[in-house]
Amino acid sequence: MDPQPRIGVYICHCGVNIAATVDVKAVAEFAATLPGVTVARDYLYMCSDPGQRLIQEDIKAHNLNRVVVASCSPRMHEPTFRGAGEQAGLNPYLVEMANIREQCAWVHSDRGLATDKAKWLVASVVAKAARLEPLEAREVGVTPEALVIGGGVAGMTAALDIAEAGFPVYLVERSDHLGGRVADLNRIFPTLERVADLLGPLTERVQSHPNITVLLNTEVTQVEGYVGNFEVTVRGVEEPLGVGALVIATGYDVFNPRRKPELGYGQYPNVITSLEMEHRLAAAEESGPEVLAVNGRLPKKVAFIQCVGSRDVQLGHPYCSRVCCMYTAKQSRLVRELLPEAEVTVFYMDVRTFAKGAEEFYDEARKKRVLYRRGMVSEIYRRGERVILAGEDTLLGRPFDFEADLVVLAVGMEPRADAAELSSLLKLPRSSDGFFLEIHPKMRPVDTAVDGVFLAGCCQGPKDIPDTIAQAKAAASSALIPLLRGTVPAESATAVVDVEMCAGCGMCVEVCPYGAADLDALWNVSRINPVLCKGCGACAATCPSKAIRLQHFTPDQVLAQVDALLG
Amino acid sequence: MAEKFEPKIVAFLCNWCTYTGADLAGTSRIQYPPNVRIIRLMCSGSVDPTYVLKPLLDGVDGVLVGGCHPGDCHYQSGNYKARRRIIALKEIIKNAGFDEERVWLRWISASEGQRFAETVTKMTEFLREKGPNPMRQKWAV
Amino acid sequence: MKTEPITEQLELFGCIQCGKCTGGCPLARKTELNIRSMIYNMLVEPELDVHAHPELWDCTTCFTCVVRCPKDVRPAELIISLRGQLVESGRIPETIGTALMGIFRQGNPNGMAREDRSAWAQGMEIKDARQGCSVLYHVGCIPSYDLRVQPVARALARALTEAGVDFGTLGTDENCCGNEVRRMGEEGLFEMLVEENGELIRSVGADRLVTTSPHCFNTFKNEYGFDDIEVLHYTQLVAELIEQGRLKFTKEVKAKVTYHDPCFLGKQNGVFEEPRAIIKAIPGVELVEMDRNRERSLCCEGGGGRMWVEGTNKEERLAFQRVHEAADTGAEILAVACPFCLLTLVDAVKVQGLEERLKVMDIMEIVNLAL
Amino acid sequence: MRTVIPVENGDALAAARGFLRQLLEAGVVEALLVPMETPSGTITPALVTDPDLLAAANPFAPVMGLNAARVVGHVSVREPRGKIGAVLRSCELRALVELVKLRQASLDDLVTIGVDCLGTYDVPVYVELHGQGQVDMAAYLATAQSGDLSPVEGYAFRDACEMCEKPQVENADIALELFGADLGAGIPITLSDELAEQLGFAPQEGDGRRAEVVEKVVAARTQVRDERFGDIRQRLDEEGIEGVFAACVRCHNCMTVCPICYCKTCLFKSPVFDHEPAQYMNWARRKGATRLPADTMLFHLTRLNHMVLSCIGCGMCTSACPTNLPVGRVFRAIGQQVQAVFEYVPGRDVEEPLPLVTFREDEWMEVGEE
Repeated sequence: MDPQPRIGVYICHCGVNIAATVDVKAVAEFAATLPGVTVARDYLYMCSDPGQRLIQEDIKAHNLNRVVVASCSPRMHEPTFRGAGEQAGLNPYLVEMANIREQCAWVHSDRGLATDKAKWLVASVVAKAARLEPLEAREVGVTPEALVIGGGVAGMTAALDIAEAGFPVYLVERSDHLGGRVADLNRIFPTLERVADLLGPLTERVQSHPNITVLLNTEVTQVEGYVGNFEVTVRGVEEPLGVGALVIATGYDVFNPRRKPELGYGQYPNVITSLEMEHRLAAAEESGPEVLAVNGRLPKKVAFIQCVGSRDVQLGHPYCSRVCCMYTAKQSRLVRELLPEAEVTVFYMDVRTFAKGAEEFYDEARKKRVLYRRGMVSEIYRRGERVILAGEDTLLGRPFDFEADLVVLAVGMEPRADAAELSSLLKLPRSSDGFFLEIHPKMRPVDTAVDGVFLAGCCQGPKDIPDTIAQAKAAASSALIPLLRGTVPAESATAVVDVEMCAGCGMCVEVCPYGAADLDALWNVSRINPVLCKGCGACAATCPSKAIRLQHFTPDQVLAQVDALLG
Repeated sequence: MAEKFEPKIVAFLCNWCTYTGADLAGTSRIQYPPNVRIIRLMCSGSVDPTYVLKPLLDGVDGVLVGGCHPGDCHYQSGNYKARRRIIALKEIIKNAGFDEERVWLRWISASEGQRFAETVTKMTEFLREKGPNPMRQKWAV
Repeated sequence: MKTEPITEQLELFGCIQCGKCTGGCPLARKTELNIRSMIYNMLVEPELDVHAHPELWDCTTCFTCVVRCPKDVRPAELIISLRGQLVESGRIPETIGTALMGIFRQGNPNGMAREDRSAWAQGMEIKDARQGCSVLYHVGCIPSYDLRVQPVARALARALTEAGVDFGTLGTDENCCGNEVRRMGEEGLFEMLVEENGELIRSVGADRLVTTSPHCFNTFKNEYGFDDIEVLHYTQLVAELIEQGRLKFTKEVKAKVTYHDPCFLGKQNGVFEEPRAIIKAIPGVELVEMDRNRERSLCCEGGGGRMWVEGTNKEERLAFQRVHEAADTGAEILAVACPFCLLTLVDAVKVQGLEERLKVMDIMEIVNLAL
Repeated sequence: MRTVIPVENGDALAAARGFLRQLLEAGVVEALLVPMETPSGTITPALVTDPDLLAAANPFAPVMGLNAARVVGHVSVREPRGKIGAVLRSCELRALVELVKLRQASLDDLVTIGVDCLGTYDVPVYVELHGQGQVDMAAYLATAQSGDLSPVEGYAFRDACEMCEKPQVENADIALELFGADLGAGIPITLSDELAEQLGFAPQEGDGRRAEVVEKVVAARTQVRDERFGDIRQRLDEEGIEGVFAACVRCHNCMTVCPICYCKTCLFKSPVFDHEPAQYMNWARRKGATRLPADTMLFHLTRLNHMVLSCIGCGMCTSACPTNLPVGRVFRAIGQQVQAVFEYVPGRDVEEPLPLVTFREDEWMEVGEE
């Protein structure tokens, strides 16, 4: 490391994006006067090939040991410029950016003030750059095995894909059988195939696959480690299992409609859940429609009520459960077939049929004279052997008191009651509705905040079987990345301990969310495991003597930045 | 007064939420006063009290610390730790004779570009009203 | 009237028009009142002629719509807000005007003299709460003046005394709580009452405030911001006294009793079990439930100012339907825990010719028989 | 168990020495950390293993040259070692609790012997009094009975002692409870039944005036404290901390003697604050002048942030200040406010987590959301 900083500063016009508001030439001239700056230039597009070449040539010609690019947000082009520096032989961490586009040109209109601000932003980053230290890009090895939690459709699919790619997989299932919630169903929409016909072969393949170890009646009790090298303790298995990646496929709980007492579930034999209806429909296939009788009579009027436990802010379930519209279409249609004399009415607020073939299936249901009435049922009470559904037909704008013999509540999904336990075990964040949180709902729907842990199926949010399987396959392929690669990149800007200064107070151990800080029993000083450290800096901010520093954001760097902002 | 007083604000923003929120204000072209100068940190939980104290003693008029909303920290709980640390810091400087209202802690998410711009605008106006940090004139600190 | 300010203020944009509000609204079945459709009007029309909607006065503010709404829209608040517009314009039913004037001048909706407010307690020694007490008993307007309800207040005072509760009242300085005032749309008068009553009640320094009426209970509990005073409905306090063994029954009441949940106690504040616990504790009593109980109790049509305005359909009263539901259980006594319910249901029993079969009593009156 | 150490000939000090000797001889501890009279007349803590040397021990010595919790750390923080007893006054016990939380001391195999504190002198004052033969232990100890704690006429106790509202021992394994007692007759102590049995004590009640006398002392001290806090707060409001600490020479003595400041090297002595000459020039230009040594107020304010939640008010900082700055008053006055915010009482309980390394998700929900 050269003791004297030789800094090159590059002010980007970004076409007119920056140059229209900021006097880039003036900023470059100013930058040239800053301590440690060897060369300062402005250029039309720094991120273009010629722009990057300009930097690379300067590094060689002027023997630069730091580079500052003043352009857009580092969240945009930091990798670009670090890469450019690296190609010219500079440690990538010696390249730093000043954000004069998003933070300056685009948010201010006064050219004088914007130029002035750009100068100080550059000065601040130059001051930091002068104190930068090179960091190592790091990789760690990976245990080439995976573990899947949950033996439902999602878990089995993910396990199978990973196993097929040639890696051993442990499939941990809490109950005594595979199949999950789907095993509770009879027929699936929109094909009306029997679940048993689909689930049977899948289960069979999982159970007989040489790469899959099925662990029934077990549960994960502890997870230690990090991407590439997790140590998973499973109750019932003696040794902790070493794996490189985890897939969470723990599924959901079915909403219990007793939480909506106004619907009379549990009070009237006429009111049942859709899952109970599924069982009756299965039984009816075996023994005839008599199993649908209520109070000893076959129902003449059957009502389905949608969105029970879903789309309900008061329950903390603001979401749509995504399957109820379709299974209601399926069940109502099957009832029409089993009881041709019966009137079947579905009460809904919106019908959502987005899956492939779903709208067509819904059309079929209506053609079979399932009547859809828009308007939710507010409460249910008794009238003789029947029940009254009190609600409003919102299209007619009239309240109704609808008499029915049998009412099916389309109960939705909710996070598993034990989701919090797994969440704290894995430090896996959950969204406000309680489902496990993906990193980004659109762009990274199977990744979690914990590297190497991926989500599949309804533990991440309600979904139907095709979506579950698609996500399980996505989770499996994401989990395969570290396994196939054999190594994983580790954060370079980690916290480091100066053991000479550390007094061993252990506050860093308390505040580290990743268990990366640990006290060395022999020397009574803190040690940071760089593989676990994510570089958040909580330890460094807590350490009073700064025996721990977060690299790339050290106190002298930050304080120099502060000082330079003031001129 | 010959010249209108313009406050200087130093902002320590977490990389994942507030810094990204500030970027969004930029890409959305939401205008705000140029009085704020941003320093990017990885997490509000890494803001050391000294980082806030140093500019205040040097005469900066306001310090803004921006982090993710509770529950949303990229590092799980950095913002909760920041909250306690800043509350302690503000109580200390208030009792040491400083104007603790010059230090603002705000949760601003990556999607709240508008809120970031509004926060800077409000803070700038608030500090204009308040006047310069007396430390601008004090060399004996 | 412009719709936008109210739409904004009440965040009606959250409404998804599911119809649960109107679907559960007991008035929607017998009058033009359709709150879901009213919200839709507010959302899509820039103007609303509030004077063209006499059914706005039909709402009893039972809050079924609020309780049922899956999107946390508070439909009944729209009605209250629109009534506010009517109050401001001065074009309100005459009887509502008289009730509000009575409260403004005499502190009670019936316009009775302030100095007669403690007449209910004649012959009883009730402490002035300002001498210091742990429980402040807010009697309420109807129990103070109405001859049919006064015995409820007396029974409660007797029970509290027997249980050794250190309680007092504000005597003739007690004032209307304002619960109905707010629901009739007179926000200004309500705020004045909150301020005056709040100050007076806080000055007593009692730990607990107990009310006869669920209506007073509701506003004190949810709208006064009493942080350091625990607000109780009397059924909560009495159930506690029985549970602690401080209130003991010495006599039997041989009767089959059914209980009608008042909207402001039950669905609005979740007090379902305490009244039932009291009834079950009375020796000799058998409690039978109506089908529509607890969350699904049918409104008696006495709330939200409806004690002072007939509404657009006075022929089919909900109370009529309710007393038949009660009689069908085979109960001899229909127990209530609210002065309004007591009056509306007593009246309904007479009109429906059920006097021989069914007697309407406040829970406190039954307790009194057993003490 | 509550009992009494018998005192002969009215010599409580001798009785206390005898008791300490008993602890060593009975094998309760292998060594005792106790204030010792040096041949030159000063007092220093020492780790004593020879019972005979305890003839020089003075657990009541009215002087405080350092907060002994620091040295308890030296002898306790790492294994292996034997079982040690430490004689500590109340503020030292509180500091020890904080140091245990900071892992700078350990309670394992440590027997704390707490002594009610009747007030202490600064070292130079004590040396002067001793030189003049004015240190009268019997007279000093006699003040415990009434609670009218008073220094030798014409002298004053340390500032921190004058406003110490927690002079009584709490949370010690063995508590020498001087307040309210006629120490000429016996020294009331509280200790575990197990220890009492080992030492051959049977339960014996004192005359029970301790609570009453403690209350009286605390009331008087609290009054002084509040007056002094009032004064210092007014000064801080008017002059700012830079005014109150204007004479600071940044010697770091306050930090060196502080029992809570446990860092091996202070951040302010590290290269982070080792600036380039050009930097000083830049600062001088910025404001027209810059104070040297630089970062003086930053040092005090940073130190406040690092330790004030744990400040137990021993006042060693004031005692050690070469320019007589009211460091302790400032830190305690500020500490009182900050500790109240977190409902934290330093020195109360080793199980109570340090406020800045813990949090609750649902606290201060309004902060940050404006």
